Amino acid sequence: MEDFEFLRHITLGQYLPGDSLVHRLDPRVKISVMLFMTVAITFNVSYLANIILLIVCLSFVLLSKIPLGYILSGVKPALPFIIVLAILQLLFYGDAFVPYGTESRTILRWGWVHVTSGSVQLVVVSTLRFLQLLFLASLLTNTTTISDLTSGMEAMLSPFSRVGLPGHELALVGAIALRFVPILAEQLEIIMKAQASRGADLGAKGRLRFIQTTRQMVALIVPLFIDAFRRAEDLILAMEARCYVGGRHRTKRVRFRFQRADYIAYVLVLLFSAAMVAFRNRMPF
Amino acid sequence: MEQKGFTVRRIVIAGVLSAIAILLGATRLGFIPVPTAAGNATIMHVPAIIGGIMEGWVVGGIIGFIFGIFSFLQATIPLFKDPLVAIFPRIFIGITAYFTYVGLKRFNEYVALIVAAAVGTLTNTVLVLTMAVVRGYMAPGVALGVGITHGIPEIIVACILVVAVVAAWKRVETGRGRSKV
Amino acid sequence: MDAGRPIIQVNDLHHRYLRGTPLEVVALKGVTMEIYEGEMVGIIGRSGAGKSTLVQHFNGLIRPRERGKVIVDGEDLADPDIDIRALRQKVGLVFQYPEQQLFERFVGDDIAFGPLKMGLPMEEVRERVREAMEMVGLDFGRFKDRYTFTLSGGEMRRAAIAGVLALRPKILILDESTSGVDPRSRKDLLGRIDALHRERGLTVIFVSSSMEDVAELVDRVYVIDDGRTVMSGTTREVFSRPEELIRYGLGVPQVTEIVHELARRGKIPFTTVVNVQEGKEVVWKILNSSAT
Amino acid sequence: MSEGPIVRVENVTFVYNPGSENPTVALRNVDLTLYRGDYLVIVGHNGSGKSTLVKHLNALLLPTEGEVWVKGMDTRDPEHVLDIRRSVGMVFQNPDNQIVATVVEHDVAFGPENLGLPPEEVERRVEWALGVVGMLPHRDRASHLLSAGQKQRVAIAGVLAMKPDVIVLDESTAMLDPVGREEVLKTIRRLNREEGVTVVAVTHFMREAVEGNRVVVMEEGRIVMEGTPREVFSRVEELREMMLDVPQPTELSYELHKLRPDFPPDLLTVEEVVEEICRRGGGVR
Repeated sequence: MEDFEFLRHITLGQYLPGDSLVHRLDPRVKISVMLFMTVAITFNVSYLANIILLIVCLSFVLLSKIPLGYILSGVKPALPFIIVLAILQLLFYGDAFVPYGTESRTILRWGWVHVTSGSVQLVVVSTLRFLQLLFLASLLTNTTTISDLTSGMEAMLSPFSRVGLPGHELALVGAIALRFVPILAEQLEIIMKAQASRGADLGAKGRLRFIQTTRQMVALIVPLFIDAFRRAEDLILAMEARCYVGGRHRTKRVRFRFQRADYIAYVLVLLFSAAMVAFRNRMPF
Repeated sequence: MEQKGFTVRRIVIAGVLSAIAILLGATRLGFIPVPTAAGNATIMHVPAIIGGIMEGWVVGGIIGFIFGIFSFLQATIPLFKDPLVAIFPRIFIGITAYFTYVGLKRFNEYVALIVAAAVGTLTNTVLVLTMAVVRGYMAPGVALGVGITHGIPEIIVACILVVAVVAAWKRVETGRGRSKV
Repeated sequence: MDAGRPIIQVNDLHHRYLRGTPLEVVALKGVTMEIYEGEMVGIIGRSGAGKSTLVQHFNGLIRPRERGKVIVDGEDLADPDIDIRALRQKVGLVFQYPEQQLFERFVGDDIAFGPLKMGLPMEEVRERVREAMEMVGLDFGRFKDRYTFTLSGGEMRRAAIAGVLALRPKILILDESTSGVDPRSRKDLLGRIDALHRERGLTVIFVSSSMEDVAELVDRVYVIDDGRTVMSGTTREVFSRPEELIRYGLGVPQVTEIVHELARRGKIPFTTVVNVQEGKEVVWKILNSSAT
Repeated sequence: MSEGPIVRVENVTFVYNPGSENPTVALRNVDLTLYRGDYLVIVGHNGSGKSTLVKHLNALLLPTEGEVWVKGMDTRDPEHVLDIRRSVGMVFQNPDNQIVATVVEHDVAFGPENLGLPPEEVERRVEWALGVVGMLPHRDRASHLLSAGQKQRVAIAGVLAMKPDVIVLDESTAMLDPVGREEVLKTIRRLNREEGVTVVAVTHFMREAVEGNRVVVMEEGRIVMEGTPREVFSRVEELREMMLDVPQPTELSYELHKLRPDFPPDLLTVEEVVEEICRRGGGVR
């Protein structure tokens, strides 16, 4: 089926308007919470820790008043893949993975199948971890507009400029990237349509699919990149014409101010995450 | 000739190429079906390679980093919902591509482009799979299998695309060719 | 009008983008038109009026899935079994800024893309490329081996149009394909399109927001606004209703405006001119009448 | 404040890729003087050097030979580059490629922030500039959701917020439909007449050229005609020879002049032609 509409579906900010506590938090706080929690999640492999983390992430979701079903709906297409992967890990990984501080016991061995306590833990923990991060990432993008997200990012990164790190520049790169996604998506749609009009068969079938698709890809990617470079040349001139010379002398309009809730959320999550990391090897199970 | 630090040019090129990486990731276009069980080869790392080659390792690294963040945020499978798998390895794609390109450029521009594309792609494949093994999502044997079935077609595609794009933009007359007609 | 059969028939066409999502956009809400074989028809309207969505129906890039019908050369586009590639070969569509869609290294290869996709033998492909290049004024021998991205802007645009002409379409659609070039290239392009129409009997659909270009080129006009056909008729008929055109974000050429204003001031009975030559004749009569 | 010229271009020659195999001479011995309050229109074909010339006015390009002086500053002096760029703002052709930030007001703030102005001043200027171009009601909208004409007005506001003495518009109406073009022209008129900004506009549309108080015609890197619109457009034959257009009212009046020498050959607008004919009486019943 030839349908080019999918390009219009690209929405980077899946912002859902709302007035919950989470919506109102300062974007810098939300990004920080995301970072702290991600660190905590990444370093915890025990059952208990991951159950605690999941409960915390779930409570964030409840606070945001975003329907849980909405967040989970994004996973649906990948579900069969996730299940197959989990079963493979469960049955065949055996000793491939041993969580810190535990000893892997064999639970079942039958031909190729080798189930150990380690692989069970791996499957359970990586599924929990996936859910935790999914909740966090969705929360961030569902409760924050793209512009708040980029301004928040810039506000957080800018102080690094003072010690010689390219914080401001990094934020600017991110903002430019986000700005050009819809523009380039539109351009890509036109390129695809123009080629389809000239008889290109997008989504070729048959044994030579790989070669055909690669050729097709060249025909799409080359004009897309050329267009992007051309736009970049324009933007470079426009930025220079507007006196851009890097972040050092710039000022920034004040956009955010911490409220009490922001301080509380920030400190609580920071302490919690630090504790989770500190005690990661001392969980009873 | 090499300017240091962040010029306006580097910031903007990094921005638009990151946009392409995000775009390729957000559509099914970033995937090319390969004739193996593995399913799809990806070309989402190509912008990082091209950015590295054209504007230096910093630009290449940033594009990879931003591409990594997006594949992390948008991931719907556990493997890429892990920042150590999704983000960390991507930073190096453009960096290795750049140094390969610079090292070989004085011998032959054309060859340098091809090898840089191959090295950048390999960086992605090897590091992602290594991290996947380290973080316990894959057994080493499986990772090796995926590496071969994915890696080879990905390298081929990346080489073709990188040469086509860079040649078209720099208007280098690669080789002496003529039209088929 | 012409007694021939309509080659394109559109009846009460509706279209929504992203149907059923929160981002749904209604693009067409009732377009009706008939285009006859060998005609040169203009479709005009402000940007965002739905012109591009409409013409993308003509070669099956968008299929009618809601209310309304599109029939092109006897084939109902809602029918899922029609040969879409044959249709696209028959209906050549040139987009806005077509030079941005070039991708092959060599000019000749880019123009040959369509014929090669049709599976024609190389001899035939070469012949078509040669013919198409001549139609747009690019010398075959001189340009076919040139690197595409070293051409000038005007040359690139002509090469892109040749890429569509090489399909030997029966119907040529130009979707704002003459905008954004300098006056010299614009005149050159308009002249070549006119020649294609007159000498080869090509049906041409000219989508534009430039009233001067429309006045120069086409015989009949449809005005689209907010997804609907709001005006239609010969160019002269449509230009004789300037208030409506202004309401739809358009206008009339300045010379048309001059003659309308003279009529409003009672110098002449209401009449509509479409170019400076006609305007001169009208004013000349006024000036002579004052002399005697 | 001196009442001398605000910009002086003196005998400028510019060569792209000097020293390479194929150097391209884009400007040949160009002289041009710009006075405060001018509305100067530059017309000519692609490749005639218009764009190259205007990029010299704010030091985006530096002359290969000759000099450009802006408010007494030499553009080749790196010390003055920023002062020159804040004095001479520039709006480009493609509205999509010159907007930096995702949200309208953030984009307008970009220039003033680059100048290092205090946040309150940035705020004031953003409001003022958006007000002048009539985009204040859209200040917190995402820029990619605006029409092309609106985007271009945001781009103008972005330049205006730096309070420049001169605004250069490099084919800024080329990609707009008639509605958008009129929006932008109205804005430029207002800038020139009410805000006292000196305007330089490059365009292909002769209808727009009539708006200025001076017109410059370029061909092959040289200025080939210069004068008031009336002086320039009355040279219909020469312009036709260069394949340039003449505004329709001028063309009509010129044709009538050929038939009747007492009819003026150089009328510019619809009103002028209508008035002239009415003044002469007569009529056809």
